[in-house]
Amino acid sequence: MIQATLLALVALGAPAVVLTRDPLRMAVVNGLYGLVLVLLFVALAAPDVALSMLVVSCIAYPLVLLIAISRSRS
Amino acid sequence: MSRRARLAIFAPALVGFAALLVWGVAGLPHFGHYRGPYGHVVNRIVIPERHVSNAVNATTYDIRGFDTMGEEFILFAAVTGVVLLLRGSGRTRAEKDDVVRSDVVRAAGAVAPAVVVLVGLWVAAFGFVTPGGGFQGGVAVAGGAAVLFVTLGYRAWSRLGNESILDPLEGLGAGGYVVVGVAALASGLPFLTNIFGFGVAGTLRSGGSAELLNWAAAIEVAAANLILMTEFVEQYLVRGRS
Amino acid sequence: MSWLLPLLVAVPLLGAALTAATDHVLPRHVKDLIGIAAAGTTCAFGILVMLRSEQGDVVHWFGGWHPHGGVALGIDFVADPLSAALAALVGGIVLVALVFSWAYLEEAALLFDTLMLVCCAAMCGFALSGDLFNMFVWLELMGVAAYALTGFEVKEIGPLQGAVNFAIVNGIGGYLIVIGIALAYARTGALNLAQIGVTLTTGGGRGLVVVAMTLVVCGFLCKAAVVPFHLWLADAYAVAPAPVCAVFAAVMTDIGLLGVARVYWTVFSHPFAAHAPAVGDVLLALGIATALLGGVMAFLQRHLKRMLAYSVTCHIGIMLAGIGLLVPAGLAGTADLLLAHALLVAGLFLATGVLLALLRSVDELQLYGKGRRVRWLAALWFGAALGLAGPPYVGVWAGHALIDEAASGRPWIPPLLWIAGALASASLLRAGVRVFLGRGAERDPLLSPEMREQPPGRGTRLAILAPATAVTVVLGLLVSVVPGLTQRTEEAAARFSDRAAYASLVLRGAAAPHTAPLPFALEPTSLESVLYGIGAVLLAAALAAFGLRRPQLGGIPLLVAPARAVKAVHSGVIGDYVMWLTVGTAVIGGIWAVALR
Amino acid sequence: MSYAPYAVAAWICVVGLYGIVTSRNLIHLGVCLTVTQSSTYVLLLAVGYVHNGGPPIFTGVPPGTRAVDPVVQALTLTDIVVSVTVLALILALALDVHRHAGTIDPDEIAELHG
Repeated sequence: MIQATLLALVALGAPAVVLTRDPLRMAVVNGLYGLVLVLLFVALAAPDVALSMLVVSCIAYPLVLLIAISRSRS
Repeated sequence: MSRRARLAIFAPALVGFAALLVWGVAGLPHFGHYRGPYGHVVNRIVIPERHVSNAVNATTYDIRGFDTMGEEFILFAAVTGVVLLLRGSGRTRAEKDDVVRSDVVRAAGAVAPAVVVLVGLWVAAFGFVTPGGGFQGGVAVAGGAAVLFVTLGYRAWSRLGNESILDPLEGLGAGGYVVVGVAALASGLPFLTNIFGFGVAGTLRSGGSAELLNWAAAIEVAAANLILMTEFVEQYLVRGRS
Repeated sequence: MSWLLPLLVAVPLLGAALTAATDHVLPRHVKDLIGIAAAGTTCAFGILVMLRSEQGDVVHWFGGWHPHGGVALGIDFVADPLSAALAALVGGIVLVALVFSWAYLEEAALLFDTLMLVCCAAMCGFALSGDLFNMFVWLELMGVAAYALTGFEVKEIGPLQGAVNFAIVNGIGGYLIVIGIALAYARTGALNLAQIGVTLTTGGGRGLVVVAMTLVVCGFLCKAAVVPFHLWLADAYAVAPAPVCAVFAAVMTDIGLLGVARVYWTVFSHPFAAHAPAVGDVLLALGIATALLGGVMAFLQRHLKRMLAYSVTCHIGIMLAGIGLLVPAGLAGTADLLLAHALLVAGLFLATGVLLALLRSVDELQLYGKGRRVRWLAALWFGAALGLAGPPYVGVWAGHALIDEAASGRPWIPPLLWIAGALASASLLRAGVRVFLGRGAERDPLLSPEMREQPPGRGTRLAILAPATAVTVVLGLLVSVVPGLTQRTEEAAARFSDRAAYASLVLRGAAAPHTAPLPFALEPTSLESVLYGIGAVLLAAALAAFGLRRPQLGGIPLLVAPARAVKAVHSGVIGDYVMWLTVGTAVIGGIWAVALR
Repeated sequence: MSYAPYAVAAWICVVGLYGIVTSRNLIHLGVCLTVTQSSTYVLLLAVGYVHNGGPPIFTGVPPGTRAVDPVVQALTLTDIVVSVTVLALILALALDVHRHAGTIDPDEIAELHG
């Protein structure tokens, strides 16, 4: 049941990221999508992958993305 | 080609592509019915043969440790590439002001990331026992350090971000992984063979020389991510000045 | 001897780590020497492994994880003569490129050696790997290093755009491969090529296997730049520095073809044995289309590196057609052609570097007549351009002749491949006549100008550039007359395509029976191939003459309109490229879905 | 439920490709690439899942406990690293493109190039 719910959220999350055309909003939506993926990985009994996804989507992606976005607007 | 024309050709192709994927996954075993044998064999042997209780890390750093060597170098090459692209773009390294000026923010910013760094080290250390390992720990350490130095100030950051420390560290992490592999070769065994014997399952040093690989990966990942973040943060700071 | 295999990867990677770690400490020439030494060692080890593997394939299990009861746990490297020869060629070409860049790139050498060595290691690893996921890892490593090397000249928009298109198309190709791997893994529970192949010999799940093959093959074809996945190639190869282009064009593109051949013969040849022609004909058709389109596009360029990039596309198509015949002779032809083409095209790219250094341009029309005094370069240019057409016993001829032999049942195939090669040669000859002889029309409105490239600094040393270029070209011209080479590639190709022997060697350690030593002699060839070779050279000369005179002949609307249309497809817009990629995957998958069901 | 995870993976892949082709911003495009790649994580992990299986970590559990496949998890880890590095490289390229061309719309960049 938890798996089904999370899968549905992931299935909705992907188009949400792709269809958000404003980069800044997209970065936020992408962060949320990453967190849903983390939860899905936990539900699929993959804590190692969940941890990786967590550090990547909470640290690496946002930092690099936000700076790139701020630069590309100047 | 106009955007409309592109979309007109793309739409049917995408439908065909989707149909292809659906046809492919329809042949898979039902969800939850993984048949093996690879994963089942690995799960069966990691404790008796390798004294390692985290089968994922045993796969990553021992059984398929060679894949991980390639993976470390992917990170290494990407960071080298980013440095090449961003450093080479003809910009001068001017003195930059610190970003955060409030002492309270600085104090809070110093404590919180320090915790993250410690957690990162812990995650890297217990990789063969609990979830975690060199990669996750390395990124966490780098992320913690990055926040730490952004809040503490750019000068502190640029001292750590100084290429003369991080570049050798990155080379050491990536090269160290290869050296462990060559060491096995030099003692007459296949590349990357576990040459230090095995520890006691469930303890900190349960991985044998795979533990060394784990730490080499942690160093490489932490250094690589710090370089990456330094380069991007500098991009941000340069803009703040201009 | 199996201990040499990991060193083919470990040596360049250690060199890369060392040059990166000491980036701010060691002076530049020391780092260059480290790079040159590492590449040279790789080349030497590759040759040793190749010689040893003639007596039987060499297997190395990483971490000592030998297979138990037919289940492979670890990752293996398998050196057969073809893959070991490719690794040696990779080392050799990288060596020449590093020597060349030592005298060519003056100041911008920051981290250049590091990335070249990483790229070298990744290509060797891919050539030797016996594990499907491990192949993907090396492919990604190669890509990541190559994207950065393409965008090397960051001061201009062209290289950046080329690198972006390169990265995105190859990235998507990588995802296709991973999806294919996931499907194959779910069905077989294995990642080792031999084990997947053995497991697929039993049981159904046809759809899944067809889709897995489609995705993996299309992923490799993205790397090999086969129609319609080829659009990124010219954008990237036209803009990277000349020595980088030499490596990309000579070996990196062809690596994708090796991937296709490897997965077909180790994994998919058995499940689709009954429908092998359907698999092969798709590859053959793609190959012929790629060869002809590449030849035509080369003819429509005036930017020399872009022209060379399309001539690479053309020859990749010929090689893919050789593989698509699905017989050992065809594969052997591809291997011989790959060797000769790699050396010749690397030499030509290095020659464009010399042109840029001496004459400050790589544009056919801008250079009109300016190369008159560089006689030695003219000789190399014309020699290499003719060698690519394949006159009897010169350059790519031996490879073409083997493919002719393999296609003997279908006489319409060889002429198409010879014509495509002649088209590519014709454009190079035309450019050579304009640049070095100053003949022909000085303008041609059909050839649109491209971005200028920043010439290297004044400090280039011709004493190194000239011999490096000359050695490469001369070796390439001599490939067809190496005694015994043809017999050895044929023997190696027969072993490469023997799935059962490969599987029992890898999974059970059963060595293949020892074969009798092969003679060192030139194989007698058919009169047909000699005539084709002469015909191709004459055709190339005639087409080159036509290209030189075309503007004076006035517009030929029947030719001009299609030429413009074909050029318009190569738009440089990444959205178009990914669209064509999707179309290609869907169409190839659709054809196989119908034919292999 | 028995095919839902696979279908979701295929869906994400298709959605990501759509995003890449229609993208008008290189940064957006880079993120769409990571979305496309996330389909491979879901597919790999789904393929190795075992009903009621625990994580493949045997600290304090009796040997022979039902566990999911650790190999696909190791593969996914590598895959995630690849996605981070490719995104970082594309963003670095996008920054340089912006510096030289003043735009990061792929269509406009191609026009500049001619």
